[in-house]
This record gives sequence, structure tokens and C-alpha cells, in this order.
Amino acid sequence: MKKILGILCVLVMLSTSAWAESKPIRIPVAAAFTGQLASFGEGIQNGALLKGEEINARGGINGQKVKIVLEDELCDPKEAATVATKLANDPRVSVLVGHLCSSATLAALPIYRDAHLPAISPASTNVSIGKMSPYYFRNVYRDDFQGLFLAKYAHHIKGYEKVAIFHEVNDYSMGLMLAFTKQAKKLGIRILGTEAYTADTTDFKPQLTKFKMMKPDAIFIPGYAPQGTLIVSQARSVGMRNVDFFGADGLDDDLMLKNPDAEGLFVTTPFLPDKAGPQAAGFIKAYEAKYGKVPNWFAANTYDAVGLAAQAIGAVGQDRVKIRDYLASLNSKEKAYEGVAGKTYFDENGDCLKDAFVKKIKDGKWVGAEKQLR
Amino acid sequence: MPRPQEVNRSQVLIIGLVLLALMLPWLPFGASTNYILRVLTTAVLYMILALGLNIVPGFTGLLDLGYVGFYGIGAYTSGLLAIHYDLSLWVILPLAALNGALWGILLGAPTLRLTGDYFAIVTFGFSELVVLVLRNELWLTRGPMGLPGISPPSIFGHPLTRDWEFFYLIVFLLAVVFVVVRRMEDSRLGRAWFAIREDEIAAQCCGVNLIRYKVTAFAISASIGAMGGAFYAKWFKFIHPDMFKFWESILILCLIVFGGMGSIWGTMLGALILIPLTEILRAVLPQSLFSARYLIYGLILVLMMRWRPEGLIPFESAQAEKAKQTQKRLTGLVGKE
Amino acid sequence: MESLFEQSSLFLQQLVNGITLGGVYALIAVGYTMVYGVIQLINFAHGEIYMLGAFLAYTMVTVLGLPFFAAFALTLVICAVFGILLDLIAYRPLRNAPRLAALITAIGMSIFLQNLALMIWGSQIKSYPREVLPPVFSKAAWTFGEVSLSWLQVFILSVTVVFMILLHLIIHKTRIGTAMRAVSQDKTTSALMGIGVNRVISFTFAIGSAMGGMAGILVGLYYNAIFPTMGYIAGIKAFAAAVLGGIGSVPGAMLGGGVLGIAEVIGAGYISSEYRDGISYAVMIAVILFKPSGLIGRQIGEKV
Amino acid sequence: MNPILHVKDLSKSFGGLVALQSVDLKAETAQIVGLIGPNGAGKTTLFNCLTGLTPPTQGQIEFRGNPIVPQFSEGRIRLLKASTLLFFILGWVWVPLFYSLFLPRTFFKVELVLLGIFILGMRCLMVRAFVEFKIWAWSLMFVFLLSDLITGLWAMSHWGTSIALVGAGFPFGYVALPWAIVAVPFSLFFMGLLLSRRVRLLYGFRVSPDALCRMGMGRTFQNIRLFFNLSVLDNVKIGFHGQLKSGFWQTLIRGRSQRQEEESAERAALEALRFVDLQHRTFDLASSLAYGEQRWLEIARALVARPHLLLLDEPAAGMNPQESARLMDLIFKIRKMGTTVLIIEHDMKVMMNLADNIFVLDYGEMIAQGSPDEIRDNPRVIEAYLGGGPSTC
Repeated sequence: MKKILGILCVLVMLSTSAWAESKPIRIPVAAAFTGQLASFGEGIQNGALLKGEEINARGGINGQKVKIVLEDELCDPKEAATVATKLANDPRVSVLVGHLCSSATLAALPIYRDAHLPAISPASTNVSIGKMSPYYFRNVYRDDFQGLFLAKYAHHIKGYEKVAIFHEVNDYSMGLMLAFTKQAKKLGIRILGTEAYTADTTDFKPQLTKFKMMKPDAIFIPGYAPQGTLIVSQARSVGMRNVDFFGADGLDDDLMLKNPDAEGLFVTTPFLPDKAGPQAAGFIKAYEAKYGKVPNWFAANTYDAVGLAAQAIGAVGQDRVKIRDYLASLNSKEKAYEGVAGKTYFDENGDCLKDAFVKKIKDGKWVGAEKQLR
Repeated sequence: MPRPQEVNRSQVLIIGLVLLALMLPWLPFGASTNYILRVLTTAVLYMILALGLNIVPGFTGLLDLGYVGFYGIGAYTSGLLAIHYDLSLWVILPLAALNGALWGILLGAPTLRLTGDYFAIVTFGFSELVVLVLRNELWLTRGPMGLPGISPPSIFGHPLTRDWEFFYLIVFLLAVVFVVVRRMEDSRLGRAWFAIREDEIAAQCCGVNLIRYKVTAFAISASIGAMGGAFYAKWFKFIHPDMFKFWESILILCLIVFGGMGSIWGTMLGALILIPLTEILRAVLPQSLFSARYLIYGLILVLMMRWRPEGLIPFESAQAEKAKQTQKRLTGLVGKE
Repeated sequence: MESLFEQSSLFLQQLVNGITLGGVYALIAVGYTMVYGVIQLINFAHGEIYMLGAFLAYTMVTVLGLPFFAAFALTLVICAVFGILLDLIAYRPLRNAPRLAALITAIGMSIFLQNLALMIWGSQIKSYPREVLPPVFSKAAWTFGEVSLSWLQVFILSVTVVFMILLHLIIHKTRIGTAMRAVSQDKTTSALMGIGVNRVISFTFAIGSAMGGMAGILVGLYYNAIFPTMGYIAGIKAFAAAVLGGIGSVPGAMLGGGVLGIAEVIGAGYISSEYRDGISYAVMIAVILFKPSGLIGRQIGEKV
Repeated sequence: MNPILHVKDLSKSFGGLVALQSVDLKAETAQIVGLIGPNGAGKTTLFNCLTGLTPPTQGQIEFRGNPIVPQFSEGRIRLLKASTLLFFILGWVWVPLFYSLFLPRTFFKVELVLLGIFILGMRCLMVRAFVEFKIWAWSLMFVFLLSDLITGLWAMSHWGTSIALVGAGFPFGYVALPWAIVAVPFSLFFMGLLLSRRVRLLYGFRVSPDALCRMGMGRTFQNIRLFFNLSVLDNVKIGFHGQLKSGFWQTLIRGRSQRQEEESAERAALEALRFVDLQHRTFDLASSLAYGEQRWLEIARALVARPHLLLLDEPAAGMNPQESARLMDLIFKIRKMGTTVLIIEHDMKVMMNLADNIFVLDYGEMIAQGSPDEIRDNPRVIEAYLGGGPSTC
């Protein structure tokens, strides 16, 4: 009996001492790094690692090094919840950057709330997230804003009168679709039809054929790039030559560039390299030097989110509740965090107000649209 | 008075396991206790699900690929009841089980006269249709937006939030399901199922009404699955149609094939080994391989069928063990007389 | 009546799309139906062979730089070999085991292959580079008002029809075809009559898998998308097509594929695109419940 | 005295192959009846017809005075079905149609009326299938019942009870609450009616094997069909299944009656095992038994429910002479208990000593019948057995 007790004591000491000794500050980044949305995850990963390196190069946070820990949740709500539990119960973690998909975010949310762990999402745009937990923040705009913005852009700049919507059956896509439809009706754009597809389909021709007969000015695709590129090609192959396509930030992916049919497609994005402020120039340069490509908005937003987390830790130390209060206190333009993708400050729900930009594909490259909506 | 050696082994095992489970939250795992508890809660949940599924392919010998449909129905029943009516878990559980059983009967009554493969395919189609409905009927399920904000269960007005509380709750549920399944197995009902599994024609000629007992098995299995789903919704506080995809059915099937189809201890052992295995894989495998972890489950199914189709604890040995217990009991009776 | 004209041309276009889709389903369904006919096994892994076919051709075209039609032919051969291996490794040892065991093995094999492809090729959607394809594919072969039929569609349909006829001839006119029909009636008796049952089964798997692989390439071309999970849904739908036509019958697979393809496209176009996959499942369930022998299949009685 | 089993003019053909042709057979209580004939004579087919596994093409079987094959001629059954159809049409079509006449005319939109008529037509068409127990008809029936209820309730909530009561459903739901009130109990009643054996027979359903078993018919199989992965005791207990009553809830609660039932099953099983002298293997798995023992086990399983009629399909196959002798003893003992035994056997010696009455089948025809001595001297039997096969055709 004594022996067992002894072993247990040793175990306890070992386990507690192991935590205590760990020196670097851990900032976990939870998103999908593998799976269908891996190309989004890549931006997130790159942005986070770059910021981590930069912080460490400047001597860390108050002298302590930062360690970026990547947690893969495959955009699967169940995986997200397991990862969230792991993080919530890790005393070394005081703030995290995470979750890409809104469904993953919604699954993880209650766990962070119960563990009083503040989280900053660089990419979850679903409307309903904000109100659900005081511990959740995001430095990206919401779907309703984006949908509204797109409708205005389509009306005022592009002058579309008839638009068809082709959305995926998921939270992101449908949130956008609803917001867009609402605003479009106000502006007098005719929504000719709304069709849906699921993520595992590759045949979009029946719906596109239907659209073709309606003769829309443009088709709005509030989905992700893997399907977006297929939709565009198939639309061309069913004979839609003179129809424009536009989407939201889900289509903002280099995958679209490989598709010659996508020429002229425009999307909204929270970050535009050529329109970004002076502080972004260094980031873009460093990013290009390190990864050999232009950063996308996932990279920029994650870069900012990690920076924000680091700033919070630097200001109030590694205390979850204090960090949360600190983040919540950034509630006006004056107190905002100056990031590469603009100023970040939160409203009472932890949502942020940010500008959106429009970029389009020109000669196989993303470029900022000539006319932006102000 | 039972003498000490008459206490049978499985009773000792059960008592030991219950004690172990009760002690578990208080063992010194340091900061990772909650994580371990959460993984174990998942494992116990899958033990319940595996026990439920086991009734159909294990006891009755019909391959049911649509189990996750009932799991999803249970979860959404629970989630919707919790959100719209704010009912207590103790009201929700039986209602979810009832709803599961209802759908089980609706699906089972026309389909259970099909032969094995066709039955498997129809159940598969059913589970996919359930996911489609959950995904597209926005007015009811909010579709792909999922159902967030499900209130946690409470006991005597005390809401459960900590991981050990959920762990105790699920262990309690497992105990209930275990007792139910054990009683089913060791009764007229269970024997009729076994007879159908072994030989339908002979069973018929022994007076077993095939359809009735198959439907009963299906309904009970479905209601256990739905109950698991009900707990799941209350525990996760968020449910999403993607959580109830076909993979889950395969995973649960894999558990019972691995553990031993038809043996209660086997199915529980299968869940207890394979579910934590996922977490171990997460730690061991590199990121790029982790998303392909189902490869291992596929391999388990193939290899088990090839080399040990009866699983870790085979049905026969479970039956032989049961016969031995009966022998002990009967000779004990004879001795007393 | 311009709107009526538009409506009818829309319908015609959908019909063309549906028939092309149906042709592909028919090609996959043949694999299911032949294997089921011979060893009464739902070969769940068949959808995965279809996926592998698409990926193999993709790899050959992009990595090895083979010309398209060479890759096409080579893929058929590799898929056929793969089908034989699949039978040899997974199913043959279980020939006398309960049917449940073989079915579970098939499911396990399907999951294994799918995840293997995920490991090798990753989960991103791939597409055939345009440069390597014959440029004529993207041109319209026939245009009538708004309705158009591309050369690719013509290619898919003609390949389907040619191979179906070929298959029908193999089954009904050759020695091995006769042997296949004999084995599907009664394995033991056929063995006693001097038919090499295992050889016949291997042949069946080879043909079915080659067809599956070919369907994979065609679909990859048609939709410009190849990804590891493509075999799952397509496999199930093709199985539904096989059941609809009457499992065990090759013309049945053709008919079933066509009907299902049209039903799906029309359903997606006119009823609800959200429930598109549901249409196939519902058709499948309904057929199994109410007419298990399918449209032109024979009734399979249970032996007492 | 009524015969316990009376087969009249029974025929069975599989496609073109005639397996049984106008077979007549009678067995009295506590009689041992033998059934002999060369291979392929249709003996096992007859057994399958008797136990309800294969439906006969024609003819009647009466077991303990109850007909177990649809008892009327084709014409009578057709008449019955037609009258049911009429009844159904009245219920399924006339009532909703009648109520829909009260509707405000503005409700009648062409498509909706067409839809309504189409659905009503389907209802008419499915009646026959329903009576014939087709699955699709039953599923549709369920859907209709549900839709009747829902549309009725919907109409009530939408237009208020009074309008709904005069049948406001037609254009939208084509039926309304009053119809639901009539239809549901009526349909439930009819469904219940169809579940009773007599009514089912009336409508041309055969009695299922399990029901026959519960009526007191036990059988063994030519190729042994045991529950191999279960213990010997459980095998026999399953044979006692029809004698027990406890269902799901009783099993769950494990009340006294359930425990008593289990004990009675155990007692009966042990007794049956003792009867066939297998008590030393009670707790072994059936798969571990030797071939001969498996035959004994099958007999025990059939006997445990104390059947009125026991069908033994070649029980002595694979038994050595000592065992055959024991089998004969056993069968005499069974007869003494008042059970009728119908036995198929190849071993003529066994049969001659055993049977009170022998029937001889050849190519599906009953060629002879009588006491063992009569059969021994019957020239047709000798020809069938010795002259052999096809030449007699």
C-alpha cells in the first residue's frame, strides 16, 4: 500500500512540476490544417508562425519566448470540442487563436466559456457566435456585414439588376445568402433564383442549366473555393459566357487562380495587400520572403490575432479572466489594436467592425478592384 | 448463505469496474484530469451506443448501417426539447428513447423482412436521409447552422458543468443500459433473438415470430441509440448535422466487430479500447496522417474479419460462460434441495 | 410562346445532362451488378476503385506525363488487376464465411482505400490539366437553340454504350461469359462441371473494376474534379442504379443508371437541389422495399 | 374421432416442376405415421407445407380441426376480396368526397383537385394490395392515416372546428377531421381483424410456421438446424418459446411471473433433455456435440413444448444400430404421451417395426397407404423401390 502511495506521490509531483517548468508562453492556434479546407489553414498557419517568430525576434513578451502550438480540428465540430477541452484544461494556455469554421467554433464555444478561456477567431464569420460567450472575440467582420456589403457593391458599382444565388448548404454560405438577399431586395436587385449544393457534390450542371435560362447578370457564389472553381468552369461549359461571378471571402483562395474560367471573378476580403496601410508593408515583405507568396486574408488576420493575444498577455500577464477583460476593454477606435489588416476593436459581443475590400482576378492574379465601396 | 467462492466472477468484475469509475476523477492525473475525463466520457458514451447497436447485428444477426440515424434523432429530440421547452434531462431521456423506438419501428416494420444485404443498404439510406433532413429543414433544426445553446442537464436543481459530473452521469447511464441489455439477453426475448441470429428457419419452427422479434430488437436498439444521442446533445451543448454522418455508424460497427459481435463484454471492451485510441493517434500521428485515421478502422474491420471474425470476446465464449454460470446456479440449487 | 420554348429547351438540356450522368452511373453500376450476380456480395469497395481510376489517370497524366489516351488504357488495366487483387486479398478467404463477414470486409476495404488515397493524394480537389486533354472535348458537338451537347458528353455516352454492348456480348457469347452465368446460378455445381470458379470470379472483378476505373476517369473529366471521397456518394448512387435496374443484370444496370441519372438531374432542377442525394436514396429504398427484383431483374428466391 | 392432421388433395409445384400432386394423408391422435419414398419423392416438401414454410399451390391441410391453408376456393376468396374492396371504397373515397362537396367553391383549384383525385385513386388501388399484406400498401396506409390526422387537425386550427367538421380539407388535405375520426378507428379495427388467424385464412393467408408451432406442431430437420453457438440448455429453452408469455416490459422489470416462467422453462428443458438422455451435455455448446447427439438435441427441442404432432425428418440418419433402437424406444414413449408422430425414414426395418400406418410417396404422388404388412406386399411400392426411378414415369 505504501509503495502505491509513494508512486502516486511521485506521479503527482512529476505532473505538476512538468507544467511549472515550461518556460515559453504557449499560444495555441486551432483551425483546420488538413482536410478539404487545408488551403485556408495554410494561411492561418503561416500567419501565426510568422508573427510568433517576429515576437520572439523582438525578445518575446516581457522577456518570455512565445510558442505557437498548432491544433488541427479538421473543421469538424466533434474534433473541435476535443481540442477545445484539451486547451481549456491546459493551465499553460491563457488565450488562444482559433477556429476557422463556424460550426467548429460553435462546438468549442461552451467549453471555453466554462473554462473562462478567451479565444480570438481570425476567420469565423457566422452571425450567431458573438452573443453566445463573453470569452469569444473575433477580428473579422460578420457574414451579415459582408452580405450587405456585397449587395451594395453589386448594385452601386457593378450595376447588376438580376442576380442568381448558388450557395452551399452550410452555415457560412447560408448566412451570407440570407444577408445578401435581404439587402439586394432593398436595393431593387432581382434575385432570379436561389439554388443549393452540398460540399461533396461535383455536379452543378442541373442547377447551372436552370440559371442559364434565367439569364442573370451575375451569379453570387457564397461558398468555398474548391467548389467555387468547379462551379465557374461548369457554368462556362453549359454555355454561360457573359455572366459574371462573385463571391465572398470563402472564394479568396489561390485555388481560383488556376482556373482560367474564373477571370474577372470578384470577392470581398478583409485584407488587400495593395490597399493595406504602411504597417502591412513589412508584413507582406516578410511573408513573401518566407513563404514565397502574397499573404491572403487568413494569414493577415491570424497574424493580427496572434499579435493581439501577445499584446494582451504582455499587458496583464497570463491570467485568463484578466486577458478577457483587457480584450473587452478595446472597445473604441482610439483603443484599437493596429494590425496589418486594419484596426481591431470589439463591440459588447466581441465582434469587430472592419472594412471590407473587393478584389478580382485579372490575368490569373488577385488584384484590388479599381473601384472600392466607401 | 452464499459461500465466498460462489460469488461469480462477473459480479466481482462489475463491482470492481464501478468502483474504478467512481474513483477515476479523483486520481492524480494533474492538470490533464479533465481531458482524460472527457475522453473517457466519450468512450463510455460509445460503450452505450455499441451496446445498443450490438442488439441488431450481434444478437439478431442483421447488419444495421443506419444506427447513427437514431443517434441523430435522439440528439435532435433532446436538443429541440431543451431549447424550446427547457425540459429536464430526466424527461428528455425517455422521450428521446421513445422517439428513437418509434422511428425504429417505422423503419423496421417494412424493412426487416428483407434479406441481410438489402436490409443493410436500406438502413444506410435511412441514416443518410436523416442527415439530409437535419441539414435542410431549417425551420426545425436550423440546418447547417447547428443547434447551439442547449442548456446543460441539472440534478436536483444543480446544473452540471464540470467534467466529472458528466462522467458520473454517463457511467450511471451505462449502468442502466447494461442492466437492461443483460436482462434482455438472458430472457425469452434474448433467446428468440439468438435463435434468429443462428437460424431463422429453425427459429420460426420453434415458435418465434420473426418480424415481431426483429422489430423489437430494432426498436430497442434504436431507443438506446437515441438515448445516447440525447445525452450527447446535453453534454456537448451544440449539435450539428455533420456529427451524425455515416462514418459514425461505421465507427460503432467497428467497435462491436472488434470487441466481439453479440457479446456484451466484448462490445464494451471494444469501445473502451478503440475510442481512446483516437486520442492516442492524435498524439502519435503527424498532422497530415491524423485526418486519415479512419484507415486504421477500415483495416481493423478487414483484418478482424479475416483472422478473428468473432472478435476479442467471441459470442460463443460468452455463451459458454453463461452456460457455466447457469450450471453453477442449478447445481447450487440441487445441492440445497 | 417563347417561354414555352425556353422551358422545353431547359428540359431538354437537363435531359442531356441527366443521360450523361446516368451513363456514368451505369458504368459504375455494372461492377456492382456483376459481382453481386456472381458471389452475392455488395462490393462496397467498388466506389473506391472508381476513385482510384480517376486518380491513377491523373497521376499518369501529370507526374509521368503520359498522353491522355495511353493513361486511359493503362488505368483500365491497372484497375482490372486491382480488382483481382482486392478479391484475392479481401474476399476470397471469406468465400465460405457468413455473408455478414464479407459485407463488413467490403465496408472496411472501402474505408481503408478511401483513406489511403487521402494519405497519398491529399484531400484537395484535383483536376486534369487542360493541356493534356484533347482540345475537342470542350467544344460543343451539337447545338440547338439553348441546348448543347459537348464532345465530352458524346465521348462519355459513346464509351458507355460501346462497353455495355461489348459486355453484353462477353456475357452471352463467350465461354467465360457462359461460365460466369453458370457460377452465378450455383457455385458448387459449376465447380463440379469443371468451371474454375475462382478464375471466373477474378475475371468478373477484373471487368467490373476496369469499368469502374473508366467511369472514374470520365467523371473526373466531365466535372473536372477528383478527390478521395468521390467514390463514396457515386458508389452508393451507382448501387442504387444497379438495384433499380435489377441487380445481377447488365442491361438492368444500364437502364437503372439512365433512369436514376435523369431522375436526379430533373429532381435537382425542378424539385429541390437540397434533397438531390436524397432522391437517389429514396428511389433505392423504394425499389428494395416494393420491387426488390428491380425493373428488369429476375426474382431471386431464398433457398430453404 | 377427428384426425389430428388431415391433408386433402394437396399439390405443390415449383414453376413447372410438380413436387406434390393431390396428396391425401390422415393421422390419428397418438399414432405413429410413417412416410416413405425414394429420394426426391417430395417428402420434405410435404413437411415444409405442413409446417407452413412453403405455401402449397392447392389443397387443404387441417391441423387439430383448424384449416391452415386458405380454406375457400379461388372464387370465394375473390368474392370476399371484392366485397372488402367495395367496403373500402366506401370508406376511403366516398366519405372524403362527400365532405368535400360542402366546401366553398373558391377552394377548388384545378391542380389541387387533381391531386386529391389522384390520391384518392391511389387509395382505391391499394386496397387489394393492402388486403394481400403487401408492404407498400401498409406503409402507404400508415402515411394516409397520419396525413388524415394532420390535415384534419390543421384544418381545425386554421378555420375553426365548425368548418373543419364539415370537411374543409379537400383542396389542401383532401380529407378532414370527421374523416379522420371515422377512418382511424375503422382502419385500426380492420388491421386488428386481419391479425386474427381465422380472418387471415378467410382472406387467403396461410398460417405462419411460428403460429403453427404454437398450435402444437414440432419438427426436426433432415440437415440438422440447431442454434450451434448456444448452449444445449438454451437450444431446448428456445423450443419452449411459444409456451412463455413475457415480453419486453416483463423482461425489463423481472417480476415474479417472469421469474416463474423462466424457472418453468428451465424445468421443462431439463426434463426434455433427460428424456432424450442428454442431461450430461446440458451446459455444453451445441456445436461441441457429436452428430448423433445433435439429432437427439433437435428432438428434445421439438419435444419440450409437448407438441400434439411431431414431425421427424430422417431422425435415424447417421445413427448406429444401438442408437436407432433407442430412437424407436423413444418414439414409442412419445406416442404413449399422446403425441402423434409423423416420421420420414429411409431405414425400412425401423419403419416396419415402428409405424402404425405408412404412406408411400413417389414423384409427388401418394402411391400406397396402409399397415406395414400391406405396404410390404404392395406391388407398386416394390416397383417404386426396386424397379427404380424414371422407368415408372
